[in-house]
Amino acid sequence: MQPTTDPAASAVLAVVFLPFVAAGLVPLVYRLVGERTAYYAAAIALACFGLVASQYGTHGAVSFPWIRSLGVSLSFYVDGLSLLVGFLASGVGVLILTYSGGYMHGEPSQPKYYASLLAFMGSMLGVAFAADLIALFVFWELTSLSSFMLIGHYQRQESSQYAARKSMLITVAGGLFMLIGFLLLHSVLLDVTSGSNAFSIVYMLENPELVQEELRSAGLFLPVLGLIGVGAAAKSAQVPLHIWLPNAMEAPTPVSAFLHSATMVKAGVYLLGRFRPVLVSHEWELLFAILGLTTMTVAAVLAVGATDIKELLAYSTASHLGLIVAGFGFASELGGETGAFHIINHATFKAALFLVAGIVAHEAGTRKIENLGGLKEDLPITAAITAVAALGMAGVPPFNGFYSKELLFEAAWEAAVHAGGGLAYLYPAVAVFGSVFTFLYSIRFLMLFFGEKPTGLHKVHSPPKAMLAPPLLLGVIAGLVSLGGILGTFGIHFAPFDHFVGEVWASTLPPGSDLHGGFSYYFPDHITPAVTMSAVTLVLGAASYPFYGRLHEGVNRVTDVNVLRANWYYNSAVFGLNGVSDTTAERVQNGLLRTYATWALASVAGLTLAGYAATSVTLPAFELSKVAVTVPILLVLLVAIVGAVAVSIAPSHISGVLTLSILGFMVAVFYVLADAPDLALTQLVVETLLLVIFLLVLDKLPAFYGNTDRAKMARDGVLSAAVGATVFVTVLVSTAATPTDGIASFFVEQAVPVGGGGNIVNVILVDFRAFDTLGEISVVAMAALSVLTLVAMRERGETQ
Amino acid sequence: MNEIQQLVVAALVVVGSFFLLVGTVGLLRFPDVYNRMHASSKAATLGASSILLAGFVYYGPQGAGLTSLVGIVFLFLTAPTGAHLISRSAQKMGVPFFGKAAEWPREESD
Amino acid sequence: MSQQFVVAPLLVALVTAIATLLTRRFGRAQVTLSLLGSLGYLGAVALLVSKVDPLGASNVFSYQLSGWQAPFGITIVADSLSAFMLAFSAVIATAALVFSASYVDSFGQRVSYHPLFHFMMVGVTGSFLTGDIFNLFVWFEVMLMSSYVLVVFYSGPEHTQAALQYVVLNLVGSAVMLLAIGGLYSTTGTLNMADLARRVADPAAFGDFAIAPVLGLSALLFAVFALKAGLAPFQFWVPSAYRAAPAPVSAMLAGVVKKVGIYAIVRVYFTVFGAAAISELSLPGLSVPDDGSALLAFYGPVMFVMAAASIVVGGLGAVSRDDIDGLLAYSSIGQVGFIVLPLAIAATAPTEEIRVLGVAAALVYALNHGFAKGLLFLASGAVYDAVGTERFPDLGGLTESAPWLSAGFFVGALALIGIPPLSGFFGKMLVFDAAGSASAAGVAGSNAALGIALVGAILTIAYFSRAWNRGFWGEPPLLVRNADAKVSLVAVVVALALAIALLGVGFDVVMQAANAGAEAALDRQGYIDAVLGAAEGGSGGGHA
Amino acid sequence: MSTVIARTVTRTVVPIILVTAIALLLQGHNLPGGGFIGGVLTVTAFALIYVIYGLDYLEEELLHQIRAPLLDSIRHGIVENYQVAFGVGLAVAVVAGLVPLVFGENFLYQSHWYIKPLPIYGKLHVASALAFDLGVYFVVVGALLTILAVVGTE
Amino acid sequence: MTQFVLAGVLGVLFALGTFLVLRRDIVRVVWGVTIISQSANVYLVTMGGLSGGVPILSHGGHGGGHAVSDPLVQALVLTAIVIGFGTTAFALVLTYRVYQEHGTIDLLELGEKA
Amino acid sequence: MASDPTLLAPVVNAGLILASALTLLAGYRVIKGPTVPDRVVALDTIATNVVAIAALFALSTGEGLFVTVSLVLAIIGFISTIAVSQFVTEGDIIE
Repeated sequence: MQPTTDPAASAVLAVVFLPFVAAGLVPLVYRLVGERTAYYAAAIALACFGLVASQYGTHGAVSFPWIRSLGVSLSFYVDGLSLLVGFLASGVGVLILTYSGGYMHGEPSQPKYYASLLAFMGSMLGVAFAADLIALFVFWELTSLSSFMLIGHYQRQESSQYAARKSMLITVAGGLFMLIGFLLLHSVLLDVTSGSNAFSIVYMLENPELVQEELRSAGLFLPVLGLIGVGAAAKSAQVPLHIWLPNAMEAPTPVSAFLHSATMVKAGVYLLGRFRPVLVSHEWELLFAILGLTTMTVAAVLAVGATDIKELLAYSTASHLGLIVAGFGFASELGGETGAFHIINHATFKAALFLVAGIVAHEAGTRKIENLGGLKEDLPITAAITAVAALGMAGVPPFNGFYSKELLFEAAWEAAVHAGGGLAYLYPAVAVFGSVFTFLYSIRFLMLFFGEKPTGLHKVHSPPKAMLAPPLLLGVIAGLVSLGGILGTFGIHFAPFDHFVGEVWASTLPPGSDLHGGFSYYFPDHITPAVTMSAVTLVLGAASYPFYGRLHEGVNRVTDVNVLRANWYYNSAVFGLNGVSDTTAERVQNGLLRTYATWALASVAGLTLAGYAATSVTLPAFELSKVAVTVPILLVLLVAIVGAVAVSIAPSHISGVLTLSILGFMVAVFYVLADAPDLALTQLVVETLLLVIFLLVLDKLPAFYGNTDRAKMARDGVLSAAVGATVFVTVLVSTAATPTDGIASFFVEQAVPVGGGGNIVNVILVDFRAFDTLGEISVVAMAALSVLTLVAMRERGETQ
Repeated sequence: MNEIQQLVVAALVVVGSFFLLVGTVGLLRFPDVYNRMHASSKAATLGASSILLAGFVYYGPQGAGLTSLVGIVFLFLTAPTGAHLISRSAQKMGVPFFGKAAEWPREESD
Repeated sequence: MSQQFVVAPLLVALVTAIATLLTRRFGRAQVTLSLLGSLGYLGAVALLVSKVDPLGASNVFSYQLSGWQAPFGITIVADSLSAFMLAFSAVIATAALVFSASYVDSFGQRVSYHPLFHFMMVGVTGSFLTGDIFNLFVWFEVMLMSSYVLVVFYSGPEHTQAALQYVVLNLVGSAVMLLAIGGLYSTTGTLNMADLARRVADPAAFGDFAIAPVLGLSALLFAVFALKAGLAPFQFWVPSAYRAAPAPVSAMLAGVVKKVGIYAIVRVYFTVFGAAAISELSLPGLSVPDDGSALLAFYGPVMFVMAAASIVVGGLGAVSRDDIDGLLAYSSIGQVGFIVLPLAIAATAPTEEIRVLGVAAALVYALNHGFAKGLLFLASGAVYDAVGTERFPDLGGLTESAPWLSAGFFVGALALIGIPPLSGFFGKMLVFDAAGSASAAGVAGSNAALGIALVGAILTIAYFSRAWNRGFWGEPPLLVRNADAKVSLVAVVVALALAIALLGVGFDVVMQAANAGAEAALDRQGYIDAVLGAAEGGSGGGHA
Repeated sequence: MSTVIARTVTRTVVPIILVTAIALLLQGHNLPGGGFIGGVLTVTAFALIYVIYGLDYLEEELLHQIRAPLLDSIRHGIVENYQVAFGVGLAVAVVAGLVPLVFGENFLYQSHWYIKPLPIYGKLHVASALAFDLGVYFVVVGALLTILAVVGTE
Repeated sequence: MTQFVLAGVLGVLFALGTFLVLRRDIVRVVWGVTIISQSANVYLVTMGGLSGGVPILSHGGHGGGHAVSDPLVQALVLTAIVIGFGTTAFALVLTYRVYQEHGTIDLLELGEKA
Repeated sequence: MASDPTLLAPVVNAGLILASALTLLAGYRVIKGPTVPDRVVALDTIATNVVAIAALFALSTGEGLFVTVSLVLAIIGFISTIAVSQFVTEGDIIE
């Protein structure tokens, strides 16, 4: 790497946090300048762009401490890849915010809209520059969040709500997978890095081999790869997690262009690019090449089935993201080159196309493909932009998309050859197959501007300048990139651009990779496998375009089959979940105290018996005991049992209460016989008062409810027996154990001399453990308060 | 404590126990609530009082002994009252007499 | 020498409770006293925290009530763990009380609301501070008794029924707790937690009592703590009780009272029983790690199963509830599972680092859940106050008529979902991290823990996004359009939301405190020394 | 309505019970008893009066006091007094615990003294715990009477 | 031998209490709870040993003379009894209020209504 | 305490056992009924028996304080009886 300067800490910090601060000020600004807030926001974006640009040419990390105790820092890393995403986020941001000034005219909740967009931009810049796993994740989730708010912008519409929730579920949940991946990575690195660098991406980029080795030796390489992959796939709408993207088109069109085509969805591929140098390996190639090519193909086919222009563009976005993922997936240097270059190309032509779609929808009042056509009459400039962008998207030479697609073909071919053929030739084959469909829908989109105007489509007005300028600019950039290829053939290179792409490319490669002398691109001048593949694509595409209508129908017929639609699974899961939820709530919380008590008591018994079993507690020998039960005690306890049995089978409330007081009396006598006069007295007086309260209350209650269900009785009997057994064992094991030096003797010794009282129990109550007594009288006081409350609040209920 | 005191205590305990036994047998064997009441209010109370009296003899006229006396007084005051109230409630509930030998003299009018 | 600050929070709460009890006739004075009392409480807690200094010295203070030396008298102990719990409880309680002052109708406030509320705080504070296992029972009862009444406060049909279930289950729980305490006392001969810890670690030195029954007896106790924490299969009382209670009380129940159960689990099982001299387990599938805490090894799987069941039941149950309170109540069940999950990992952890991490994760999650759930219940109360219902079918579009309130709710929901940089994210992250570290260290079941945590987290997103769509977005019905959210209520909600955000951004402090708390929980010897070491008659000595 | 016999006996018995209750309260530190038992026994005496004479009697005939209750639902103003009683009882117990703080001792520290030069008794043994016990007594009396009166009114 | 009897008694008492807690009738449930908590108290007392002597030392101050049963458990049980009393009284009044609000004390009916 | 074991102790112990056994028998009546007053009477008897048991225990252990217990028992027994009979009469609790 050539010598570079370190990035300026203040500038990086400002880039990330300026948008957040600005977002916080939006309500204020909106109050002052109204709808012109759009230009305020655009100015902020421009400032960010400037700040990013100021760091161009720097390379390195800046770090601010954040959560020292976890080793998390707010560190940022500037290199080609992060600059690229930073340029995209702020640059497209400028255009989108300007465009919004026209598009959002008269729309509701504009402050929220601009605040969310600015916050999103800040988050995206954060994702781009973050060099700490946790910091990265923070911004990552913030992009999901702002996306949620923006998709739900038309909050009154159910479709918006559905779409917002779907995107949140998929992207945030995907983020959680990624988080787990990060944390596993962290825990593996914790030992190696002595803690300080365990979250540091810079450290990983510097020591990729070490990281891989450690992961593999912990057996966590595949899990980490997979988990991070899920996160990236969810964000970048890879099959089968792509389903949120088409729905996300519920958002206002500028949002679709910004978040759901140019930037946020790039976060996933950015992540892959970022981790590519660290994790690239055979498994990596297998996973991401397949994932990417599948997505590219499936989404392209689905795009052909689209009926709405934004839907078409959404699927197309997913498809191109698949292309980038596949590019990054190929382990060779070419793979990195593909991804790096296509990110740029895709951002230019897709953002332009979205803005075009916005213009069309805004001015023509419809987004249905079948209702549109012949727009070039009314929208000539727009048509020109579309031509450049759509042909680029189709990969038609010499437009910009062609060059990056060429690289993909090359990488796929090389991977197939490298893998020794066989099934690996599916890589190039699928790439071509998918590209054919890409060609088809791109041309279809372009054809909106040609052919005849359908009836019912009235005169379409030209858009305001604020809406036209941004796509025009994007179109021009796309055109320039295309031009660069042609000039490249003649050896004229637009050096700064090539250099920049080379930087990006270098970021995606492990240290020490061969860049083949830097990045350059040019129109192919001799036949290579890739050129052949491009040719095949174009021929097949052109040949099948006349059958576009049939293909369109066919795709829709296939996607009518539920099991073939990922969306069907989503819907079934989400709506099924409600059913499961109802069932859970009804079954588990069925409102029956009996069920609750059964579970609770059974768990107590089970847990305790398991505890005894786990330590192999043995029941004490028959004669060993510290408890001597005398005959009177035995008799008294027997009476107590008789009383309890009588309570259980009492035929009426009154007889139950009376037999219950036998139990109470017997317990009191037991205390007498156990040398506990205080307890006996307390028990007696309490028993009597309870009896009185029982009688007072029973007086007002209706007669008794029997329980005749024998099966239930039996079940209760079994549970009761289990609880009884638990207590039985508990008593036995705890009477067998004899501590010789418990604390009790202390009280006997100290009560009179220090406590100043002969009644040790009372001394304990008011002195040694007076704190307990304090709690106890609080309970008694509250019991009184509770009775008052119960009665008084009913009164209130009656008077209201 | 001398021999005689001990003897008196023992005797009182025996007497008391006997009366308790009688009272309980009566409670079990008598045919209706009005009869059983006699057993409980007279015999059993006598038994308990007798035993408390033993306590008085045992402890002398102070402290616990005095308490025993209070207990006896209390029992003699309350046992009949209790029995009275029970019989009243039994009558109000309309619990019949055993056999046809007796009837309430008149219906109460309150 | 005077260490009265240890007992100060409890005394302040107690005196406030009594003062509000005695001034019931004078409505305004009562409310003023109540609010002043809660400020005083906050101050007392702040003083205690500053003395304990969890970010620095991590002192352990013990205080001998009645001046009797431990283990004979009752000791209260303030260490970083208690300080952590107290600190966040005090903040939530103050918020809930301020909320109550304008939420609960004046009649209700006059009847008994304020004394009961402060008695609840007395119980909570006592439970956090006490170093005596029977005393713990007493404060549990104080806390429960007040919560019974507060649950049934409105005294309508659903309130009485909910309270009945709550009361009966907890009465049985109290009896079981007595059983456990009796057995432990009989076996070990002491009630003081530090003494207990000392004895179970080395039975031979204390009359060589049989240690084996301690595990079973502690299991009885565990069931009681699980009941207080609302952990499946003891969660049954939760949904109806939370629905029935007035909103600020639900906030307290979910935010603070539940945490007492969690605290008790941490304190009793990690500090006291952690080193019990049980060296092997004879149940199949239970393995004892090398450092020999077989008792914890038993609870690892137990806690895991309970936590997993809670997460699943709570998460699934919450999805289709059609009232905010019901959703929040089920959510509480699930979130408690998230708190206990890292404890399960800590219990089976092979290394001290992972153990500390697990306990710290539980503490952080508890803190976050306290704040977020407290906020959400208060927000639900504010919604009810403004609209007159908190049922989703009658709601919609609240963001339009009550933007600040909605924003507060949103922050609370995001905190529970775990969106950074709110405090909730770090809770969730630490749970994952604990499980991940255990997984990297090859602990059996830690992958299952990761999986369950993931499922639970996704369910959380599912139910909160649904709630948001149904309650806060959409076409506002007439009731909502005319809604007029009380400023005083919304202010409390917004303040809590800011607190959640601040806790996240300044998480370093929280993390240090949680680490200190976890280390205090695991520093058995430090605890024993603080209570028993310097205990000479009068006031006990504290030291680092 | 109760009978004359019951009323008469009650008049005799209630003082006995109350004396016993007070005795139990005061001797609690050395013999069985204490604030709680004394308190509950006191309450049973009141309960007896309630059962035999009814709720109104106590208030109107014995105490000659009619006060507007705080809560409409509680017909009897006397319940107010009960509530004050348990509030005060709690306060007494807490204050008894707080006093030692003034002397630099810990919360709830109890002491006891022999008051030596005292006529008739010679010396009297006074334990500060009695103050705490007194608090317990008042709480119990107040709280239980509240419960009885409220439930009884229903 | 005797501890087996004791264990048996307590086991049966708890079992009966449990059985009652599972009934439909709220009053019975309250009984069940009462039985369970009383049994727990009995258990606690037996844990202090049954035949030690009354833990009350004679007047005046020469302590430590004779063996007594564990006074600590007695103090604990006393606290527990009082607390149990408070909660049971509340439960009873609550039962009454449940009846007022729902017109039934049948838990089955209550559960179905919910 | 100081009683002559040859005479007093066996008698008192026998009395204790007898009284406990009688309580068991009276318990039968409480359960069996058949009418509520029957149960109340039986309960009254039990209370009386328990008074006796406490007094006997006082004799057996020589602890005078159990006499106090027996007095309280008597009080309690009376109040329970009064309460139950009163509520049986005035209330609606009739089988």
